[in-house]
Amino acid sequence: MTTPIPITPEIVAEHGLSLDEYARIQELLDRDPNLVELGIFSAMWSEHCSYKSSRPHLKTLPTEGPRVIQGPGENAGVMDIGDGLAAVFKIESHNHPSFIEPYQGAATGVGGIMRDIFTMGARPIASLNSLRFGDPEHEKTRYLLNGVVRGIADYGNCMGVPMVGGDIYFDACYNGNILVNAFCLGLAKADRIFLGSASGVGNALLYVGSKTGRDGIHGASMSSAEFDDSTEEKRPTVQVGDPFTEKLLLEACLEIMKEDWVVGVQDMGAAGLSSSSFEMAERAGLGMELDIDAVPRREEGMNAYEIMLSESQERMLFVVEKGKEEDALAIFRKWDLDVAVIGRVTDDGIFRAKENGVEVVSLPIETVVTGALKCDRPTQKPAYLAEMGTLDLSSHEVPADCGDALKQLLASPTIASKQFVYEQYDHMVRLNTLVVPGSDAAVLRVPETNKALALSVDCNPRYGYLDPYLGAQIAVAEACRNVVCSGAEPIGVTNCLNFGNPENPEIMWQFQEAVRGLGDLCRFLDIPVVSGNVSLYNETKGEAIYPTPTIAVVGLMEDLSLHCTQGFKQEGHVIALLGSNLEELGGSEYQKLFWNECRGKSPQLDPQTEFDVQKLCLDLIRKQWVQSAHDCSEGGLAVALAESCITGPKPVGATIELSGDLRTDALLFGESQSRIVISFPEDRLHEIEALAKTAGVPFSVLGWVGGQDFQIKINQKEFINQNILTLEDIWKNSLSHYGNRVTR
Amino acid sequence: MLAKIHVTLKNGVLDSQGKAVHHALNDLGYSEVQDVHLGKYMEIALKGVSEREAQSRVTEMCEKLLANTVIESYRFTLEPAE
Amino acid sequence: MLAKIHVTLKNGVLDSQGKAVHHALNDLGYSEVQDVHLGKYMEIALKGVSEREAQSRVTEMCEKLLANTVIESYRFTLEPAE
Amino acid sequence: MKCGIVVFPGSNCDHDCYHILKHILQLDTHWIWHKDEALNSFDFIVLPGGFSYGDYLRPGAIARFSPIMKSVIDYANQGGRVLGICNGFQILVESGLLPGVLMDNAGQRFICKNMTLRVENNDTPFTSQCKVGDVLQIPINHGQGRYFADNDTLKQMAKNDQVLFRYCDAEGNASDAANPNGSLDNIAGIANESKNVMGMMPHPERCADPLWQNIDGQLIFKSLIESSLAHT
Ligand SMILES: Nc1ncnc2c1ncn2[C@@H]1O[C@H](COP(=O)(O)OP(=O)(O)O)[C@@H](O)[C@H]1O
Ligand SMILES: [Mg+2]
Repeated sequence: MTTPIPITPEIVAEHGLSLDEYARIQELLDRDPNLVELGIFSAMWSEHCSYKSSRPHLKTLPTEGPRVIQGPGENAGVMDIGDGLAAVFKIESHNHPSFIEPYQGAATGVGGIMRDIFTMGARPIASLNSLRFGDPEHEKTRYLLNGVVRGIADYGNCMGVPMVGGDIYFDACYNGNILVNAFCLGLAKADRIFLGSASGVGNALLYVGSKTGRDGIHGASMSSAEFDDSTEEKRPTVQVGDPFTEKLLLEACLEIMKEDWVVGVQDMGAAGLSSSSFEMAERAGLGMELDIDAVPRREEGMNAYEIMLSESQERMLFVVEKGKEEDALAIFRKWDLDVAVIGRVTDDGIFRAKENGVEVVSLPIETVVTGALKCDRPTQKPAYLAEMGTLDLSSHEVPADCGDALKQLLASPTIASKQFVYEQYDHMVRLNTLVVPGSDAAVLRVPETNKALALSVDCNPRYGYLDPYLGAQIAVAEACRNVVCSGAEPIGVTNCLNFGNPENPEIMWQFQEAVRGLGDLCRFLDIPVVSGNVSLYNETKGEAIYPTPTIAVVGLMEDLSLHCTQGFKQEGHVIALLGSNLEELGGSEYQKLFWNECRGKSPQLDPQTEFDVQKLCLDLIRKQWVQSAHDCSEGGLAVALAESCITGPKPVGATIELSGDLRTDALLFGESQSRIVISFPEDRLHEIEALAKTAGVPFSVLGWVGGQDFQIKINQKEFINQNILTLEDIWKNSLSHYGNRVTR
Repeated sequence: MLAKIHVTLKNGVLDSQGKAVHHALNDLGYSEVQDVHLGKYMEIALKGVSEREAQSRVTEMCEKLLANTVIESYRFTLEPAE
Repeated sequence: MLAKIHVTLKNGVLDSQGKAVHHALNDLGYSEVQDVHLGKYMEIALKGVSEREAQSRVTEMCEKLLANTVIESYRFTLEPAE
Repeated sequence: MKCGIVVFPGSNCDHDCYHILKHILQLDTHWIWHKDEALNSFDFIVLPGGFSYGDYLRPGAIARFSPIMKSVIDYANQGGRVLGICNGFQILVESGLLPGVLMDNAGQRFICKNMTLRVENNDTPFTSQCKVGDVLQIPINHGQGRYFADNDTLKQMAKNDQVLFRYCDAEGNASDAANPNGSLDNIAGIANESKNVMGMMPHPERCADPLWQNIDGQLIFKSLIESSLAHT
């Protein structure tokens, strides 16, 4: 053994710990930690692992409900969907690694979230990805887009888990901090859920998966730090994924989980072996002893520090009953995985690790897991809001050619079809995808039942910038609306809260408001939040991203045959709108594209109206009275109508006649909430109208499906008249033209 | 001018392909195989540039496009074209 | 013993990856690039074999696994391990 | 009727093939583990899609040496029917049971989407339920599906009518525009000389469950069943 390195203030700082935090460590231990121990504290007390800034706020979220089997706190949330089955899901960020190395960062993000799902005993059946990139014209954007998409594709495709949806926004606020949020959904037997708990003194600790290498050491503290110019130097900490090994790990885990001697399991994510072992022991209220020398390793000369903190991918920690070690080893070896017994559960609440027979770690587990200084971070309403809150429409003219404006909106990469992206993802494997990407929500059959699940992920960051409370509410509302438009009832929410530096009171205010908005609307709609993830410090040189509370919603459909899609199905069908059009252009894509600004008020949201619109839409779909349903989002009514024309079985035109005294651009392109475009055979009109009246939902007929032209008249005057195939070509191909271009 | 470029993974970066090929070779009976690393090899023909220019241009190409310098390193030689 | 193996596409087989890289380089402003070919480079460490044995064993590995001889050719050198 | 599906490490369309053969077509369907060496008496076997061995080195290159492949090759050489789908096709060309190779898609990107295919030869156990010129809609899902063979091989294949499917447009024209990956002559699926081994990049198992409207993929499995019945 070399002589222990004394812990200097520099070393403490390098570990991202404040002097206060270090003093607390000394106090809790009643001695100085050694370097390995300091490394463990550093990782476990990082924002990423400890949620020290966010936890007090997250506690306010509604997390309970009759379907909830497991709420936040485990690897993923679990909900009862009947028939003895449970839906297991979560969303997680991999933002910082993806900015540094888009391909590997995004790939390992997908790998990580899938492990979260299958550690619970669930087979992953679908994924979503929510991506935010900088200005399309920014020099790195195209490279990052292509790298991220390729990384997601290569990993997810190899795993054989269909990537069935997602969303993509481009905005300059992400120039220095892209967001890669990955969602995964799995199915398990409701009574066979596995938790990350290391109970049973004497039980064996099993390491399984890939060997440990030097990758990602300090990953957890890196993803909790802002970027600056020295970020480049942090590069060797990037982890590299191996989807092939993960596929074997998935199959092996699901096989071993059929045994009743598997006690607990957790994947080694951020802070690797440290977080998985400490957290498992803490949940059981027990201790653990670990033999560092038994850990399979990829390189020679690795020390305890590196092994405890490595973030090598595709690794899991299992606790199995004493005496079953050989059976466990046999199953993992059948799948050609590296596996070893590396320790035991003990009874004293202490984590001990030995290297070459010498004890190198001896830490009280509860102290490490729950002892991080609680941060009650100050909040302050941001100054920019006073300035941004006003929008003077009179200084802006309505475009002379609204048809041309529509074309420009359809070409905007945020609105244009994402086919270029989802065509690179296997979205069909496992034969459950009833509605493939390209409609409001993806619909998956639940194998061996007559049910289906619908999935959608959403968040418009511009609304969040103008009003974080509303922004979060609208994200929930829109994700639910998407799910409803597919014919499913929203049952659960998972969220990924992406924000800037929480040490800035204005950012912390945004965070607090967003969580409040999320909680309030979920309570109102009675949908529990069962899992989630927080990503802070998304900020480069003081430039923070817009608040981005990404929301994924899971919906349930009792009869899968009653699913619905967004495209118009047949000429002659009537087109109608549920909801009302308001003069709301603040934060819209139209405002950004034509006036290059994001200001004014975010669209408003009335929870009761939202609820009524969704309920009516669901009723109409279940009665099979409507043949399509599509929510209005970015680009407003005109874009929603055009999309419904383009995405049916065959592109078809429409004749739309609007009236009223709203500003033309607000009527066509404003992004008012709680609106759904539906279509149906004419003979249903009266029934539908009557039902809407009873439900108290504003209802208006907009026009008819048919012909080759997309025509919109307002008060009898024609504003848009475009060939639908022209619009289709623009909308379908803009993103692939962008992605495939090499030079700018 | 012909640039012959080798791009390989940096030390310590997981070489999952190499690992798979290593196993496969052992399984095929090549028990003498101790280690396998996979990389890329590229040949780029250049025209109308001096060796000096080529040196700096190819370095740039490697940095920008040909190698992912976060996890890969590269080296190259220059030869007169045949 | 260290085998350094180059696997490249045979003449006449369309190298679409090379073509894509070629385009990309031209688009990035490297107009001096006339031609690009992509191949694989492998390093295999061998233990306990003589150079002569290594020669025939590595040839075998290439024929069997490392190259697809329908479209690829290979060449290698052997060096004493460091 | 008894059929088997080979499971390689990294196969991921194995369950889908199983679902179609067992639950939709009601066949006696068995898993075959790649570490097994013996092959029982099957009417036909399927090498499914996926990423065997992570597609490392070249798709199919490592799987081709799995212990079970020796038996698969013997089985095929004795006239047994082998259907390789996507990665299965890649394994078949790597093992030499089918001519040619499958290279990176010309566009250098993975593609998952519905495609239309023209049936070129229906005088095989895999296509007997189709008519020549039929246009089938079957999805593709691959990054490396660009078929290539040298001229002599192509001539030989033409002489023996070994090309079974070509990518085409909705009207059945095998045009460049309808070629998703740059395959030579739009080739999407081929058979060996004696027509007992077939490989195709598109996934018939993805359009064979009547829960979806399109069940064109059933034609291929039904052809196999039909010809196996005739055979026994
Ligand atoms: N990154 C992505 N991966 C897969 N599918 C995507 C992605 N981004 C968008 N999509 C799909 O494209 C369609 C339209 O997405 P979006 O415009 O975000 O819809 P909405 O406005 O209704 O939320 C959806 O089906 C969505 O799942
Ligand atoms: Mg929508």
